[in-house]
Amino acid sequence: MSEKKSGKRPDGRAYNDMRPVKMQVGVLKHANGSAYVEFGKTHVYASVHGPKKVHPRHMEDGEKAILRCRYNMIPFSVNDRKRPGYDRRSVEIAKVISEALQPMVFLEEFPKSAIDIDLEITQADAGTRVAALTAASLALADAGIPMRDLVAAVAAGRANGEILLDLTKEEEDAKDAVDMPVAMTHRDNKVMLLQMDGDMSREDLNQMLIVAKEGCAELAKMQKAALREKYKVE
Amino acid sequence: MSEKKSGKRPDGRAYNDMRPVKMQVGVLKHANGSAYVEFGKTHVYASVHGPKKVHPRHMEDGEKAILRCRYNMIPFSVNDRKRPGYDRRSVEIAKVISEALQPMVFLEEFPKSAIDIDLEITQADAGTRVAALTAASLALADAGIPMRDLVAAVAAGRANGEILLDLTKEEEDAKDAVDMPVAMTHRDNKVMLLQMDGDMSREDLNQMLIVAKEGCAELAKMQKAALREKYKVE
Amino acid sequence: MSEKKSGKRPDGRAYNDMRPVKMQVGVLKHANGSAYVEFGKTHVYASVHGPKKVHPRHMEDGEKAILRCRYNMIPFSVNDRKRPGYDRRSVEIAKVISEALQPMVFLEEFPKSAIDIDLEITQADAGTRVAALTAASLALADAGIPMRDLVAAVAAGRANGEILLDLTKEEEDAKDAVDMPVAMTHRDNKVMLLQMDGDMSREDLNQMLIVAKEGCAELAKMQKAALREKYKVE
Amino acid sequence: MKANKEYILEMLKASKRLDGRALDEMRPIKIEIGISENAEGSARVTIGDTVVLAGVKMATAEPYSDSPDKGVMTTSAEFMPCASHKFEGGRPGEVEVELARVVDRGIRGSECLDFEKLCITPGEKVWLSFLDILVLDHDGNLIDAAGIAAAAAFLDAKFPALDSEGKVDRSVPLTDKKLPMAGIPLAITVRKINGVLMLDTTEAEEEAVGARVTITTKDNGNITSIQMGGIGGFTDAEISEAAKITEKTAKKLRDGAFKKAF
Amino acid sequence: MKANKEYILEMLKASKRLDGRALDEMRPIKIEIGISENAEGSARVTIGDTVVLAGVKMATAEPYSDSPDKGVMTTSAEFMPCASHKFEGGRPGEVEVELARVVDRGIRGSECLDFEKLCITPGEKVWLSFLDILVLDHDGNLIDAAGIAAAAAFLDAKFPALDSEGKVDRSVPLTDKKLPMAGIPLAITVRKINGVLMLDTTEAEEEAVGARVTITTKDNGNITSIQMGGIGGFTDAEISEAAKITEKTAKKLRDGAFKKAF
Amino acid sequence: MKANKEYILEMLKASKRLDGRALDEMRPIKIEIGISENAEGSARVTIGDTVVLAGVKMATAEPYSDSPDKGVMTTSAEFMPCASHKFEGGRPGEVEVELARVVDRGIRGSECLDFEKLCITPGEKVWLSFLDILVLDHDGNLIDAAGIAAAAAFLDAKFPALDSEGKVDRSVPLTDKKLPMAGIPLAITVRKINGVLMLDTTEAEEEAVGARVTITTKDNGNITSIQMGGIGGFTDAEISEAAKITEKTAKKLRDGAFKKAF
Repeated sequence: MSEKKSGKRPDGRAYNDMRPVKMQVGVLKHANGSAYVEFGKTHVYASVHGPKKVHPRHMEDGEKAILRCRYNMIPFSVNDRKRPGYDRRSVEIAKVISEALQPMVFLEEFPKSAIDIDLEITQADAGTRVAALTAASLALADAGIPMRDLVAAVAAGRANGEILLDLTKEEEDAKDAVDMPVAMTHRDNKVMLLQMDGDMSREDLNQMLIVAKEGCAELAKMQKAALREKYKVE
Repeated sequence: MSEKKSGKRPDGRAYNDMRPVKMQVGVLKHANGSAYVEFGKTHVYASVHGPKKVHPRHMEDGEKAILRCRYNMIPFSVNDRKRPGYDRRSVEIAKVISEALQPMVFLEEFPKSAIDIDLEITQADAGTRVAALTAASLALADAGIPMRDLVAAVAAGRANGEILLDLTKEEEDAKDAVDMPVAMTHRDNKVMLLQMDGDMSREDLNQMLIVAKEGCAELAKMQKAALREKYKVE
Repeated sequence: MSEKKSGKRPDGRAYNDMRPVKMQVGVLKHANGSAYVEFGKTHVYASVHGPKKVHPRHMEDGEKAILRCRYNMIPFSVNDRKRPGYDRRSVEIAKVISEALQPMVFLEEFPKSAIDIDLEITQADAGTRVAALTAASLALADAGIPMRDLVAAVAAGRANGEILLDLTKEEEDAKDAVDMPVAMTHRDNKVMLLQMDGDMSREDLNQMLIVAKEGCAELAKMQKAALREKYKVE
Repeated sequence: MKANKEYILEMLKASKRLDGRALDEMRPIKIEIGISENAEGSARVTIGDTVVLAGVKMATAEPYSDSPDKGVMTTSAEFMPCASHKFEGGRPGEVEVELARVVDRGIRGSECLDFEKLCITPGEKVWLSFLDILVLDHDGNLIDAAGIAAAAAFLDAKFPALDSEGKVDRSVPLTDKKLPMAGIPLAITVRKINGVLMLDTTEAEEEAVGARVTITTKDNGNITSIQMGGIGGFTDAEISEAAKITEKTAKKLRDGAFKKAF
Repeated sequence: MKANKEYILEMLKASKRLDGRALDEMRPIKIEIGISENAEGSARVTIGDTVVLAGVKMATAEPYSDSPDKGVMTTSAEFMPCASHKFEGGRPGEVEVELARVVDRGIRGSECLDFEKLCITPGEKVWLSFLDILVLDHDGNLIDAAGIAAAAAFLDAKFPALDSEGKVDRSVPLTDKKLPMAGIPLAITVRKINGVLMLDTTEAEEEAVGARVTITTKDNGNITSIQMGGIGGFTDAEISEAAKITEKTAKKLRDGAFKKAF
Repeated sequence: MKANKEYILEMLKASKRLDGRALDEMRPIKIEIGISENAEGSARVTIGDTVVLAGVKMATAEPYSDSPDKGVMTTSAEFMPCASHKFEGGRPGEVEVELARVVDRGIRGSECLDFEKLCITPGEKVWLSFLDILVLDHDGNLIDAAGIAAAAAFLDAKFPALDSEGKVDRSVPLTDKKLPMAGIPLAITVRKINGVLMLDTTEAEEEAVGARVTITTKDNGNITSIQMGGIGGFTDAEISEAAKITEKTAKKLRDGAFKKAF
């Protein structure tokens, strides 16, 4: 990661600093793989079940495993209680996370089966989808599912005229805020997830991609360390 | 059709005049058959998919195809936006349309399969179910599904003491309004759909059946012309 | 049943009196077994369909029949109309009734099949779940399904300081009311269902179990009589 | 079932029915009213082995903005799982929806229930009546049984009391005031099986499929609702004939089973 | 699984458990409170490999018309897909509903939560408390874990601030005022497997099926809720015995794990 | 399909497409506006054999408490069964949700629709606009078709009249006042199949799978929304390239098809 500027963000971070990150692998006993990730006050549990039989059967693919994803914010993860159940934001996020991970997994090795990823946001303070995707990647690895590569994900953005890494909810509330979640592969920085809301120039886009790339590289190191941590003792 | 009286309805039609009718066959590329029909300001797309496999399997009939129908008013087809999703009126209309069409189709030629009809009302001004059934009949023929006969459908009714053909929404708002959708087969005028709301004598019923029969006969000619139109070039 | 005290309850019953009970077996023609039971103003129809094929298939158990239960209060069974459809109280009651009955039935004789019990509360005045369970037991027997034993069920409780059998809704409204539905087997008084709401000592619990046991024994006799009644003529 | 179906069709050619009835003969009908203490009005109708319950519950509500001085009615129908191993055809939801809507339209079109008398304060508060129909045992001819039960429940119904704030007061009994139901709208169904018109079909007869037409008439004989269904068609002459039969049958019911019940 | 099941039953005949515990011995319990910054109160409870979260959120609402001076509580439970490959039996929805309702009734019956103190303006505005229970990892004995987490979350909970218009103000921290929770209602479950009563069963032990009875007691030892479930029956003597065991175990928990957490 | 897929991929190696188009060439686009009399604004957009309808309906509502002086917009998308034998992949619900949300964010982020001008009485009443997108025929590139239809429907839309009580009055025609839509936000999708970037893919081309990135730009060229999807990744250089292509293409559409329609 490039040199840090003097931190002038509300929490003292430099523009390209992540919030404190915590990663732990294998935290749940009844999943095939699991991980717990914190990006500051954003907390996520990820778990993987599978490969397993597909229910309902007609969703089965004869040539490869299907990878399904659930993204869920628990009711007290946010300030105003979130009603359990279907919500369109969650459906969309589950879809883009699932699509970001599918090329990572050797799905063709498990025809007619399903790999289910469950992402539970237990506390939310911006960046939930990128923390969830980072955790999902760890949980897949923990489940021993053969993968081409891992992905790391973080949001780049803009607030009060500055390009920033890993915005908090407070920063996202700026009038000119732009939030751009990005996921990249470990080895060759392929962008696997990219979303954006706001109003920005093409120059901003390029700047944010640079900042996001640095962030993803840093997260990739932490992911590797977290996996080593789990497997060193066993 | 019998001679027209001088038109004294709000839009200048005689009592037994249809509104301007438009029929077009084969309007959608991804359906096996399709048709677009206008009865005045009532606009309908009908499409047919099938014969095809049945999902869920347990609805399959070993001896014949099942014919399923969806009737849907799009949200901006009516004045006050219609919420998408389940509504009891649509369920009932889909059922009576489906039952009107089943005897027309040689279902026994396609055991264990489904024929799905989708009816989308894109603009509604009374007579949506009869326009939809008229269009569905065309779409089935366009799909090349073997049929015993076609049906044409139109509403007869009463407003301000007059027996009328093909009421508009304005006419349906009369205090004494009766609305009676009728479908008949082309060849022998068998009544295949009949519904009525209002308050009328048996004499009224018989009069309306006569007017409806004229209307259906006229529509039958237009249906045949629309089918010829599609197939003359190909 | 032990000797009755002088009745001082609102309806003149002694503490260990049931309300007037009515039981009739075989009341519905299209079920494999059925029963109608009244505990005072609480009225229940129970019916049994099965053993039969399981839909959806994946719920099938290769080693035994599954026993499924629906408990439903009809809309005008209560003072304020009950909306039809899913409600959590009904789901829970269906579960505990189903669990109380499963050990009674030789489920292992019908692998891969389902036995469905439908319980319709047509009028409610306290004690609906115990009346329903008593009726369900009769309906299973009427259906000719081989059973280890029958169960009878009744509520014991407390109101205004007194331990009581078979409370009415009026009694349940007492400030200190405790309601404890109990089901017991005919032969050895095994407790098969037990629930309680309120605030009571362990001594109260023991007293209520005694009262409930008497009530269940009395109901067991009536159940046997009702079954004999049905089968004496046939 | 197949054998049964063919046998039924064979007999019908000679105008005979399995249970010996004439083609236009109904099975015995029993109307019991006041069967539920917690309903404002209720009825249990038995036609042969078909059993249907209907109940009316009242609540207060805001009127619709386009009819500020009229009460509101809503109708539901549910097939109890106990009623049958299977249903008439189509998805069960469809059959329930059609049943509720046909009964609802029959009552509404007849104007027997006076919606203006269900107004409490124009533009502010009106009576909302819930009609619930429950099929307990299904041996055919559900629409007629449901329609009879619905009419009987409304004729049986009394208003609940309102408290000083104008809310429904469930702590006191119903008032003595009957719901404003003038007349008996009755839906009668004619089935055509193998070219023969018949009344009050059993489930086995309905298995033999065929088209049906249900015609609701009110006391003066006027038609207030028609619904065709099932598989098959009618000639216009048959429709006219069905209208005559249903009017006559409804009249007989008003003079018979309804007189007996009320 | 089969082999496992038979082995468990075999051992139980000699009063032995797979993990060496005594029949009435609980696994190690950990109660962590304040685990969520966005909840008014929260707890994570770990019993062996079972992990359950509970959180309390507050909102304002109109009171029910029949209790104008009382606050309202609503309880939900959800099994996260991560918790298990399968569930206790029955449809998953059923198990969640029962779990939520048993925990809810235990708290409600105990009157530990003072609903009258949750009234803001009688007849107009009261506090509405949402209790959400989330099962993250399921290694048996979910009801007890959920009940402990629920009690801990309520004990941890503080009121949010209201703004000048009386609306919940999320722009400032929670107040220092604790929710009116007096005492610790605790649901303890006794399982009977092969004629043996035991506490705190693991998922593998529960696989061996058997009946369970959950008894909620409050600080003075009174019973505030009972729920039997599972497959099998109890004698009345066994029920009495279970009541003793659960009271004793709840007391131990209050003096142990709860003292430690608060 | 398989054969087709391989053939498409083979051709693309030589930068060729089945229908002879250049990689950055769109199929013929037709925008018809005012296609529904009952909508406040509507459009039918045809791109090749893809047909999408969009309609805008207005109602009044209370504003959200955190933006009392702003109107509200809600967007739905539905795939008609007629549109296709199957869908893009994933559960159909997902695809519809994503489509609606991408179009919604593109319009919202662009601030072309002035939500402050949709306020009627601050804190009390604002305009609520429903945008409904309906896919009638699906031959690929749905997001672009939907986005174009949405923009056109908003540009076509006029306010309905309010009556003396401030309610929407449907008994009179729409007013002449246009909705406050300044500019044309356009979502353009670039697909990468086998390492090649291309525009306006057909269903057959999309069958060959690959990643897509949709970039919405507004009149000044600024980006107001990005959405990646599909299976596969982009290098950051490819993303930059896609941003250039989409800006250029959107500009062409504004000057071409939109000029023609309005």
